[in-house]
Amino acid sequence: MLDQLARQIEALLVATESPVTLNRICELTGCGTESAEQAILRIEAELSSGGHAIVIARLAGGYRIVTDPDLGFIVGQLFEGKRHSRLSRASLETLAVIAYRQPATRAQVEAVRGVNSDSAMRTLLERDMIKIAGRQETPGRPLLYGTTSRFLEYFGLSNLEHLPRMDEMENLLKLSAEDIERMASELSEEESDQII
Amino acid sequence: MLDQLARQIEALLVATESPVTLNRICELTGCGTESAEQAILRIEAELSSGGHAIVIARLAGGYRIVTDPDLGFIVGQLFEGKRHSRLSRASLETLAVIAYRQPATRAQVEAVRGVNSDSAMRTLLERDMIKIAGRQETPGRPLLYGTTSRFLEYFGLSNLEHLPRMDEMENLLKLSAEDIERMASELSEEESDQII
Amino acid sequence: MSADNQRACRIDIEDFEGPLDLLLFLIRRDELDVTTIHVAEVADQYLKYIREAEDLNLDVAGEYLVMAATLTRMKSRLLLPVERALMDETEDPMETLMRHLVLYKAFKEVASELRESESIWRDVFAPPGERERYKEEIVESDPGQTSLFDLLLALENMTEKNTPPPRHMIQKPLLSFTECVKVLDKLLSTKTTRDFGDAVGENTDEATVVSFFVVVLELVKRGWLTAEQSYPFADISMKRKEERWEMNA
Repeated sequence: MLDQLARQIEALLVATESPVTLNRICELTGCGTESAEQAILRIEAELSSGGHAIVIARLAGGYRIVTDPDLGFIVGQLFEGKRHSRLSRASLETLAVIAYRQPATRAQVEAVRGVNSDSAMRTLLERDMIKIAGRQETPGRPLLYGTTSRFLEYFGLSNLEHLPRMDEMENLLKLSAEDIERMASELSEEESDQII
Repeated sequence: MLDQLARQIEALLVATESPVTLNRICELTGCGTESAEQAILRIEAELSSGGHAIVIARLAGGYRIVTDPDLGFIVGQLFEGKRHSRLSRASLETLAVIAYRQPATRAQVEAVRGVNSDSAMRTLLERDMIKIAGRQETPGRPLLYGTTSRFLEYFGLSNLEHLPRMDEMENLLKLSAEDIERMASELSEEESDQII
Repeated sequence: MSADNQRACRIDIEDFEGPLDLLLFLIRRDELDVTTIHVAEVADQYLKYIREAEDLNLDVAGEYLVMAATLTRMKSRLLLPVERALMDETEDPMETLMRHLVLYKAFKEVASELRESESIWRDVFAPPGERERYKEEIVESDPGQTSLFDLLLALENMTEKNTPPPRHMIQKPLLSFTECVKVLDKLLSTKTTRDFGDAVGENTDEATVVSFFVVVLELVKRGWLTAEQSYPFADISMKRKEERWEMNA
């Protein structure tokens, strides 16, 4: 039987439109961080012992209640035709490079992938997976891209550190940093040649 | 402990965007009307014995799961606070016009948008996205508006030069990401000349 | 046709995400290790594949041809001892290519892990949120979550606005105030709450709905009845205020 604090938090996690951070939970319920965390565990225990169809997901730096993935085959029917298609392989690769390398320019993405990534990046912008995150202060001042919190939610990630194989990828990127920069700058030169 | 049918129905009622009718529940889960009704009762019993913060609401000929109205005082707070709200389409349009034409008068904004922009401008002022930037020395001396540093922060821009060029705006979305970048990089020198 | 040729023909250039992807495929197919492959061997395989794709009149993208040129150059350098000696001073292009392949392979693997997460999380559904119960006009988002792209979309929407709105003509005559009140009087005489849909009945044509809607609004304004809606687009439930109604109807 849930206590009042747990009830309040459960309500927040159901009613919210995007993951709620622990800080916000504390702010809204007036409790401390530790009490909130423990209440979340109590909610989880109660949901699971009751055999409920919902679970607490840790997403994009916060919490929200979602339906159990096991029931996707039933719930998915409600949204038939409205659901986005899966991301293409090109989009996934592009997204992976931006996610680990961010902020990244288009030339850097193309340097790593070895192919034009124009339409993949456009799809990712349209689907709110990446956003413009400024400009690189190099000749041509190319736009920089980073991932969004929608990206984290879409892949069930609680934050960027939870990307698969973060350490391995960071090391690899460090090792290849020079190569990427060189290839990227070659690419941008080629492009400006084409434009002229 | 909920059985499989009850779990399926619970998931449907949580995820749905509008009340689900009994017929639709039966259609989606493949069960009969009576079984569905009984399963709904079992969900209610389980939710209430667990002391959960959600209830099944019978609305407009259908069912959906919502937070217990008793917790409205907590849940309502989630949607308060203008600081956290997303800009409406009207506000975004108004902001876009001011960002590019600044300093701009309200009449100029309305000329571009073709509709009264009074309340959108008030919202933007309240939210510190625009500020009064002087008066135009024409009859009536109308107020001039410009964007704030809060505006830059909100859109993840480091300065106004990062906005793509106005005369390219209309075609922008029809173009490729590559084109957008190329054009955007030409921005900085000409931008300031265009402002009257 | 040799066995090698047949093997090459079965793979379609459309299946690859670029020359690096194709190279990785060829290396894996021949069970070679990325770090110890022989340039000549891989180059031969790659060039053979590209040639066959071209023979089949497949559209081979520029990137594939650039890689073919690079591999050919590497291979020819290997055959020339002088050039090789010169090359030792600068960086070995083969090594650079190998590093690139290792890097790309890692991203490819990560992308397929993301694919797995995608398929799990696509089956997860969040409740739609209860803003409409508490506040209707504002949609929540944190700073930074509205992108430049949203701003561009807003501008795009303005250009859409320049197209004239479609004109709707209501063909049927509207019902009179008295007619509507008569129907409502009968419907609400039971003193219980009734839905707007009940008043309109089967006549869901625009004229009838509009007539009743205007009359209901007018009666609410006059205080003859109360009307409630549990959420946007829900049916409107109406109840008459006995004193005012009896007095006026």
